[in-house]
Amino acid sequence: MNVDKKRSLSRSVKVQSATKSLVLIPIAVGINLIGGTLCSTLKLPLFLDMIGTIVIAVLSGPWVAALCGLLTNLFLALVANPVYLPYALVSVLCGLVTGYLIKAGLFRNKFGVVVTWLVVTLTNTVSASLITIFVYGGATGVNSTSLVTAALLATTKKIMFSVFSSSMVENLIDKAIVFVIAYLIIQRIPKKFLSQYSSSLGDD
Amino acid sequence: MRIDLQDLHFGYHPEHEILHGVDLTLAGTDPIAIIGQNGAGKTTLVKQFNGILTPTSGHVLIDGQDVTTQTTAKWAAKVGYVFQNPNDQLFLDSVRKEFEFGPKRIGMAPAEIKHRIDQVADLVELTDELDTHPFDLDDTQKKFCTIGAIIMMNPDVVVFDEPTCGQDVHGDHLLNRLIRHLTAAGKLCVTISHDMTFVAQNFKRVIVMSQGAVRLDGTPEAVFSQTAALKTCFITPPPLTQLAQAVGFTATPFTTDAFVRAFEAERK
Amino acid sequence: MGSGEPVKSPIEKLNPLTKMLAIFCLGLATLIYPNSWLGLGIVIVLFGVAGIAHILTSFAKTIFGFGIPISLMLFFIQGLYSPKNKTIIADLGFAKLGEEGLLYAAKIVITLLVFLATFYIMNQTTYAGKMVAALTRSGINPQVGYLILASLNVVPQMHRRLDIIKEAQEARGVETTGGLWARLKAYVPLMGPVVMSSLTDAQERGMTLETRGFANTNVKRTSYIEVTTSKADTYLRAGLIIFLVAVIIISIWMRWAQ
Amino acid sequence: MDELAIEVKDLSFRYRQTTHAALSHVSFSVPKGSFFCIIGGNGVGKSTLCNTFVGLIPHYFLGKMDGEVRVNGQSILDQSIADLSSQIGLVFQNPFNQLSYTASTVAEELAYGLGNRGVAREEMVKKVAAVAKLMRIDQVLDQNPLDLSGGQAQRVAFGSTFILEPKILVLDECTTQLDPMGADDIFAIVKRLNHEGITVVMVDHDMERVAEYADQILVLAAGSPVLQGTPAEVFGDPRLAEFGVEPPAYATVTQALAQRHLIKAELGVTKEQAVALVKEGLNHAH
Repeated sequence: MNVDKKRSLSRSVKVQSATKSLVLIPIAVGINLIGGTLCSTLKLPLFLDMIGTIVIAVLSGPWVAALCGLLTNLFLALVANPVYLPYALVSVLCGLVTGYLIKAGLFRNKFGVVVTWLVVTLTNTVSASLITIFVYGGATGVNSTSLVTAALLATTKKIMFSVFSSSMVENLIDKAIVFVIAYLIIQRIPKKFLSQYSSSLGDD
Repeated sequence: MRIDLQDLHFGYHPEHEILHGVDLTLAGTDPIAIIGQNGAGKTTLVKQFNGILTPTSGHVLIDGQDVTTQTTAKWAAKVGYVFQNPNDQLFLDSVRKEFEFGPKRIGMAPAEIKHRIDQVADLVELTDELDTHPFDLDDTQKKFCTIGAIIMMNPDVVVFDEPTCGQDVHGDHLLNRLIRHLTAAGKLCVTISHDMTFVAQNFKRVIVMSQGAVRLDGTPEAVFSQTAALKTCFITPPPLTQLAQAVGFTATPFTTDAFVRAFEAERK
Repeated sequence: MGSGEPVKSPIEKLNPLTKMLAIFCLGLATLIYPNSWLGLGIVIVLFGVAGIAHILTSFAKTIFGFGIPISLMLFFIQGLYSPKNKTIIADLGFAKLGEEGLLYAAKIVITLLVFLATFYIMNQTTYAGKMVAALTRSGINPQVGYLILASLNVVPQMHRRLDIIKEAQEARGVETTGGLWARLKAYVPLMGPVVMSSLTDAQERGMTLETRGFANTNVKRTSYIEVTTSKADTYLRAGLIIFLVAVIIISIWMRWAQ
Repeated sequence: MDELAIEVKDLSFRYRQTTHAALSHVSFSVPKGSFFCIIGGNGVGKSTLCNTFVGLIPHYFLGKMDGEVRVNGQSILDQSIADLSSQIGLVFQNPFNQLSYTASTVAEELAYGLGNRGVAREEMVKKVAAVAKLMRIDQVLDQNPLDLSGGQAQRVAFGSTFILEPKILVLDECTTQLDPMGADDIFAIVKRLNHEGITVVMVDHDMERVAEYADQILVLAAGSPVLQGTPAEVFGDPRLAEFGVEPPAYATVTQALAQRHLIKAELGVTKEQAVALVKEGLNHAH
């Protein structure tokens, strides 16, 4: 009887903590979007819209981070512009890559953060460029990157190269700042909170 | 230190005004309490004191200087503001870092910061928690961490937005001690509170707000004796005052001792 | 998505799933059809639909606001630099304008416009809660429904929170205006409390969900929002599917005929 | 003997990765239909205790729990939080954290818990109307709950808990963020529900209110019960100050007057009692 009770308890904890993790996802989506809004409030020429994904990757792992990326783009598509929808794939990939690198322990030191930054930048650049080229024919017209692309194109006359390099430059800077900020914030998440999650930063 | 509000009007939208012409002078060191129902405009009013909000018409002068002449961040050195919810202000991973943060922003000398940390930590009883994460503190301590972080900047005026909210007895005592200390050091404390006992016992001047205007302004005795006016502002006096009023005392006592004295006077 | 405003137009009355089907069928039809004319026709019809839904002005603004810059951009990129270009229509000196590239760009633009237009109409005429209620009824996991709605609702709330935090940090000497470096330095003090307090609030919100039976597993969820499938929905759905099938057949025939 | 709404036997709890116990060896019981208050300083485990009643501990928060908690005779270990929600409801401090964030109108918010139970829509509509009337929020049913004032949002939180028809209400500092008048309004409703047979367990810092409403008071200090009794017993206890609790002003003043033999040697913990004692004292010299 007692053993039975214990088993049912441990099972219920598992089910319930699913809710505990689930409620974090909209928050992470919100952090992604607020991060971007704050940039425009502070008039910073950046996006910084991946902080939530990184935070939740630390707390709940790669697949939840991927889901967070997907929802972020879904939200952008709903309230801002449907153009963002195909780029959900980029967010999902970045969530997965970040999540697995963190899971591999790369976020524990600064060197690891640098590696994560470079890998995510590359993932983002390649996947976003492919979407820009194959879905949109080279530019979406919704941000300044399109102008950079056009300028590059006028000089180099190569579509693929122009889209790639404009995306790469933008990403390298943006993701560097995103990872520094996310790292700083994650360092400051209280233990009291973390202890309620089976995260990669804390163990029993 | 002196803050003058001259015919201050404010609204987030022009068609919906929140403050309807407030004239007020805050000066000296006698601690001031601002009371009123939720939505009366208390927080909106005190947010004018350091330019977080700026009047749609009228003026706010701090020591004669118009508040709009510099940023809130600059005023922080003169007017400290403790927000109601500690979670809005705290984000560093230790109490010590929170204490250092503000002073560094306003360019306080490192030696002075060091010196003040010990002093302020003692004042808010967080000496043993300086290396603790603020989010691991209990609610009372967390509130005092926010208060400490503001006092660290050594402002001449400290505005507290509902410091008594959710506070236990110990917290109330600590707050009482803190206000006395600041007053003795020549600082002006301005506090919004719903706790009438706390207000009556700790403040020399009470300002009652209702519907975006100042309705009553005076000593606690003068304010809490005006039962009819208080009722229209949806304020109930402290329990002992209510008791005295219910049994028909002429005096307006706030403390047990005062009540006993009033009782003896009434019996004669 | 629209907030809880009273039902005004026949478009708003439609079942959200019908509108989702419309996005899918019309978008796919445009994509499959060999040239841009069908898409153009659909966009023109959608202007009419937007009129019925009383959103014509904002609809037109969105369509032109998006359509014009992307057209210019793509005509420039594809028209001048597409490797497909064989038939040269004009020589601008620095580059040559090719017909194939232009047609390709037009196809992309028109396909995007059909998706954008249908999506926009659905978005403006569908209450998010109703869409999730409809999806839940048709069997999606209630957790997915929660994620969609909570993400939509949490963001405005976090915006408000951010405004308060901005004030709170200014009161501790954080400058939010000034040089680029000063503004960048303000980022962490503003973002830090948003993240931290949102996470701890979320944990409390989880408590609320639990005590309201969110984790109930063996029950079919119901909703306060009424979702009906009217006759109009049924006819429209059938019509959309027939249209898509017809377009597929015609497209295959047209390519085969070439 | 009375039937028990809540029974706590030798309960201890320690949150995951913390060094000290949040609760240690707590035992007490709450009779059905009573108004039970739990008081003590901040951080003594009052909220933790409230969370066990509704099953959030151990089903939601991770940690190590020993001992037993029974709600209406059944152990919380044998029931899910959702099961428990039909017997016991929790309202806590921050009203906005008690919104589901899935609703765009107050009506939907109130109905949320019913939807999770699969209640038919017609019945939902009826219940929402009834609860809205009870909480006096029928004017705001079509508003977005996130746009409400704190006071109204807390009424919505109450309503969404109460619509699940629990027989026990747990109120964990549920009016801290409201002004005194707003809090009075809510407590008037709570008192009425208590009269109608609902058991109320309340945590609050306002001792005047506790004295006025409580049948029984439990004082917690550092995670353990240190005192239990009627308001007169608890607030008359000289050790109270040690436990970080101050008696209501009425109790202190009647005690002081009695010590000086100005009034009858009786403790008046509520305003009503104090008024009677003082009036009597004024008329008769002691």
